[in-house]
Amino acid sequence: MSQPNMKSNGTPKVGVYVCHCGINIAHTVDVAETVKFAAKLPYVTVVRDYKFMCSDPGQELIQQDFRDGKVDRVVVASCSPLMHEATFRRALAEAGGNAFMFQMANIREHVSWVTLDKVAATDKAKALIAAAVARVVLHQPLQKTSVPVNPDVLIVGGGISGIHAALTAANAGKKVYLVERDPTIGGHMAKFDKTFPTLDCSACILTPKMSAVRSHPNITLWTYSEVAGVEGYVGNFKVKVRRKPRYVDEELCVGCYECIEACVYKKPRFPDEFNVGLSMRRPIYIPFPQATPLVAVIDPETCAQIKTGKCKHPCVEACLRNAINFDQKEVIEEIDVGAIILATGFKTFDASRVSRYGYGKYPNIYSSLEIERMTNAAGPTGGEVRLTNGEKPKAVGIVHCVGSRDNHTNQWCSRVCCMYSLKLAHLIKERTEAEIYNFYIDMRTPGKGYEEFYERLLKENVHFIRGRVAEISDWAMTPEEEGKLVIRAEDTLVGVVRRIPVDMVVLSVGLEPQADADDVRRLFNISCGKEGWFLERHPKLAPVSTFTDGVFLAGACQGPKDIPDCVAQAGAATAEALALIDAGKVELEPNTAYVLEEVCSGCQTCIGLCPYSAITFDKEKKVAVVNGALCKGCGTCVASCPSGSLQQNLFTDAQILHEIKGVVNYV
Amino acid sequence: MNRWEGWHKVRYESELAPHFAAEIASIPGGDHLYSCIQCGTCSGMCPLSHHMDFTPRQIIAMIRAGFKADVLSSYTTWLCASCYSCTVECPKEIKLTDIMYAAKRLAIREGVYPKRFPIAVLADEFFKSVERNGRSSETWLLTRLYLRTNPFKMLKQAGLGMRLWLHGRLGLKPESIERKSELRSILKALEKEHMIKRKGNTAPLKEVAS
Amino acid sequence: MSYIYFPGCSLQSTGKPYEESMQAVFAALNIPIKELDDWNCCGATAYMSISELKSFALSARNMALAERQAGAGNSADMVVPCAACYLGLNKAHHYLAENPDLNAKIKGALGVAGLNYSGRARIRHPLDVLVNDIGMKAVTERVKQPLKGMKVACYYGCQLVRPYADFDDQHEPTTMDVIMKALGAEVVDWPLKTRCCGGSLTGTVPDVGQRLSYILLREAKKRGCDVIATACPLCQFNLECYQSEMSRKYEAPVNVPVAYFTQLMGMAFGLDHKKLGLKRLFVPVHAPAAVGGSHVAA
Amino acid sequence: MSENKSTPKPFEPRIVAFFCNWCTYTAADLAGTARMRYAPNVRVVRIMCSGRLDPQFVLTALREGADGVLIGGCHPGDCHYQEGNYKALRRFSLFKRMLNDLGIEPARVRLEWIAASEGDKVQRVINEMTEAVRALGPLKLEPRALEGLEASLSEKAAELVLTQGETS
Repeated sequence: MSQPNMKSNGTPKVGVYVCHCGINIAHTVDVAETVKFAAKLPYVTVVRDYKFMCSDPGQELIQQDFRDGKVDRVVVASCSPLMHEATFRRALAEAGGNAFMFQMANIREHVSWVTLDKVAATDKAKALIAAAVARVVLHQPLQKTSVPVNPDVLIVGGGISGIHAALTAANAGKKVYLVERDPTIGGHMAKFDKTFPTLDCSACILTPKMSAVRSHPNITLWTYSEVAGVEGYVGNFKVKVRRKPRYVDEELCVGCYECIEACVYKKPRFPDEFNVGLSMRRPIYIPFPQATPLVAVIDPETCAQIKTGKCKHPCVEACLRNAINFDQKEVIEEIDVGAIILATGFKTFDASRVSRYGYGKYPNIYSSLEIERMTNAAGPTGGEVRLTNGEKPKAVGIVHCVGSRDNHTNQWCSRVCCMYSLKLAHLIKERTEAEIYNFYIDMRTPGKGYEEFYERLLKENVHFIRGRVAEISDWAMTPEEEGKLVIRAEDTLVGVVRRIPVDMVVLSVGLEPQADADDVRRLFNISCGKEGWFLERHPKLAPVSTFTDGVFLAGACQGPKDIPDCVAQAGAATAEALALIDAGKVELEPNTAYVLEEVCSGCQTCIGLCPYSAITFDKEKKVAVVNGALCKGCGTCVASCPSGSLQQNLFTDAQILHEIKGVVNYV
Repeated sequence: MNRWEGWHKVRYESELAPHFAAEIASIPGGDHLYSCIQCGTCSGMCPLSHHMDFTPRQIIAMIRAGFKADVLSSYTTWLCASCYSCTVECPKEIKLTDIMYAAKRLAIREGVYPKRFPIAVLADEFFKSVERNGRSSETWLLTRLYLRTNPFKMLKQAGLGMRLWLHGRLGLKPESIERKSELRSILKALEKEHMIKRKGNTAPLKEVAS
Repeated sequence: MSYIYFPGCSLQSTGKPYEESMQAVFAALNIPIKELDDWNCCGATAYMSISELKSFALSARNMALAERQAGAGNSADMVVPCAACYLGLNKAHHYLAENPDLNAKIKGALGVAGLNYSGRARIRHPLDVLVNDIGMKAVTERVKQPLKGMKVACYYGCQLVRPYADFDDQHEPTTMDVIMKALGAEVVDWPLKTRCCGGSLTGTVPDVGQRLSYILLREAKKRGCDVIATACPLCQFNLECYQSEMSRKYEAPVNVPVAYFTQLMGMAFGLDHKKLGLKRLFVPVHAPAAVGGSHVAA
Repeated sequence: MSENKSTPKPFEPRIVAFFCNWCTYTAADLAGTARMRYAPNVRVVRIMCSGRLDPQFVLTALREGADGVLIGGCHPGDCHYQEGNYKALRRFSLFKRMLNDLGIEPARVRLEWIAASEGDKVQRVINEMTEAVRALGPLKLEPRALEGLEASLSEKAAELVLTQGETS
């Protein structure tokens, strides 16, 4: 092993601390053995093991040895550095050392949890410890650089999660940009009539929040807009927002509907997105009466004027405030923010993917979202639940888990379907007095007042059949089945197959990631789980953070959630964002690149490679110069430097080469 | 028979076969068996479940719980017409049809199968005829079947047979391939691999009360 | 390329009309086809309940023979009209590909007889070949006496599309519908296209098996079909041959013609009815009178 | 060194892995949290980005006695640093040809894109690679040839590493 540096602080004195992590490590790794082994390694002066190194007494061991001058650098063999590196660095710093005279050996996630054979595990642990020691002897004291944090917040998505996050941040005095893709905020919640389990009116609790967003001095609301680009890093993001032309001036329009009445299309004839196609709209429309902002929008796909230019456009004349402007162009807004909260939500499963349920084939089979609109007093049927022939259904089947818990579609449980199915069962019974049959696999009602709601429905004489519906068809075996939809399922609690004739079927579709979730995550440089939901930094301890500092998650974009959970998570995400902002500055890992000027040949290979243009060329000295503020520490330039004059703090060639030698031949 | 006999509702652990599930799961792709959530899609899809003493879903539960005797002597596996609708729709990709086959093989190997049930006999005759000639000739197959199970049925079916013959849809000569030895050598080579010992299916099929 | 025809045990006895009409139709469309030399039983359904391993071996021998007959380097497409055989062979094809150990055992056994199976052989159903290889254009052009006004219920049965068929949708198959429409027939929309006909249960446990067939016939009739088109000898047998028995059992006259889809093709092509085995059917099929179709006596 | 390893045991491959901090290293942690068991033969060296991977590292690993090297980075388009993984890929394909000339079997050096959520892929890849290298047996290197390659890769070589050690 090459001679480490003798100048700065004499012969290295390495302290090695092996953690048992209760039995998490100790049950597969022979800790005593690793301690014996570590003691023989060069420059090691102290070796200790302890049940929980991350506990205060554990950290105290390190701090004491440092204060006693027994060690000047530290190796902790425990969990992943992503878990506790920060903890131990802080401990070292508090004891008066330098946080970066430290290296971790990951003998839990990478050893004890993935290896059964004790001998092999202990062997691997030794190798990783040897590598960490070999590396840490070359560590140098480093100072964290810190940069100021821009106090403004960007929130993407104007559903209940985005709305709650926006209001919370704005009330904390932060400037908030709320960007929503649709012409109005409100998201899915705005479509519902009632909310479970309290059955309070969705609009009544949501619309006040929506108008609060509109009127809040600290909130800039951009609807019908999308984030087009994100640059920068935690505390200092540069974001481009594309504002699509709505051909109606938001400042001038007062939402009086005159233009809409005047449209050349006397009869609305285009599927209404807000009513999920159950009703029609005109090319110029306002999604729903409480839309926020209450501003008309013109759909370029269907507007005759925009498509052909040959429309008498009476809408223009009808508007007394001259708000309609066909020359409106897309606008790109550029903003700087310190934190970003993603609240982009979910989409519902397309029921036609399960062909044996006959969605789109037989009449009177609806998705749960369609029924939500039907039961909504402001919906296409004015809250009436009706068959296509206008009659009230006498029997209705509600099919749970459509698209969920199925390896062919979505493996996960969508968490909200059982409860909203109960809600819909109640609402439909209330409106039609029909017999309601719920077909479920397992009834999942964990939540405050949820199980009680289930019991209430049981008492309301709604039928519950434990069995996943096999098929829905229109072939009759008995006279009663003639002209009905026949639901075939096993009543698993009885152990017989039942055929139940109904007039209407509700398919309780599951929740899915947005179709463009993958593009969005790339845009913000975060990860998705296998199912396509945005990936949180830690499932338990960092549920609203992502692997990209400064980007947080709120609501169903991270996984299926009901309204209370979305709101709670939105609050949590905002709190994280505020914590970041109010700290005023972010400390950056000092793993930036630097140039050994005496070795640099001035070939400038590195300059083109840097994705952050952090490297420039000093014409006098004929050497490359790294701007530490811009460098993010990827090390690409270092690997490509032919002369080896570029190095990376915490990842110098020498440190990595030592680590390699350590893992390969450690005995 | 005495109504107190038959399928009693208490099972003692000592009556169960703890390794039954593993035995069944050992068929190709059989381990999906363990992910059953008892949703009943299989029973609901099955066109025959309403004739079965246990629904397919119950059979899976019984296999997992080790109810070997009950499963092997039940009508269910024998009534399976192998239409695969359960297999195709199972949300956990359990190959139920294959599991039914596996249960049938075990039932035959252990000489256990429900009373007055010709299906096992058909299978056995079919098997022998193919081992013998490489092909099965429907006519002889059915004849043997009826002789072994219910000769009167044959008389009942004679009309149909005659009709088929008149329409030239009844091959009376036993079908056979030319290179029988070639086929035999292949099948022989598998004997040792064979899950079922040869004598297993030549031995007369024992009947059990059901 | 010539297709390799695998008849299976049925097509040369109860399924005779299927074989006759298919060969007539293939000839009319100039589709080269040659019977597999010394083919053996596919090892289907009943066999599975005795020995899975041997059943796979039987299929493997057939596929090995097909590969040999096709000659090295050539694609070996087996045309398998019987749904049970189609499934049996296809299943073996899949399982041998997916399970290395099984593959090794079977290969070893074949080796003893000097046979080799590379996995090259492809299992095709006539529907697959006609729709995906030949194409509807060729079929339409060949139609001489369109089946105008004939209401056809296409019955695919279970083992044809489930669980391995990839040439058609497993839930809502359409290939036969497409062909019937090309023949000028009217296709009846019914939900039992792929519901089981009872298979061998019709013979072994008539009360159970024949009930299934009866349900199919009744529903098809209810939807006003003139004829049920089938693509499987057992389906055809079950649906047709027990009708008189059913009439007695369910005290409702059952009288629905059940033909092989290839027979209907032949009729539309104006081929000699003798070649199509129409006389072998119990319930006569009436060619649409509108276009001067002839009556075929049973 | 391998010969120091006493008692003649059956050959156990030693594989050095270079995992990027953001995707593959995280995935390996996930594999751990999910208790996915896999071969103990791989030892991971963490780098911030696969773009940091200097061919020198691979050579050193092989010379020091590793029988294989596994490199893990984010999927194309997912790089935390925009395109470090593309640069890694470009460098890798070039480097791979050189290894070929050295008679080092391709299976010994492998590059894989593994996302933060793909713990199961870490398990699969490590098991596959361990078996592949086990099948190849211990790596026998022509020392001179290796030096040749080092030279051809860059002027810096072993002695530079030493100077680094002293001055840094």
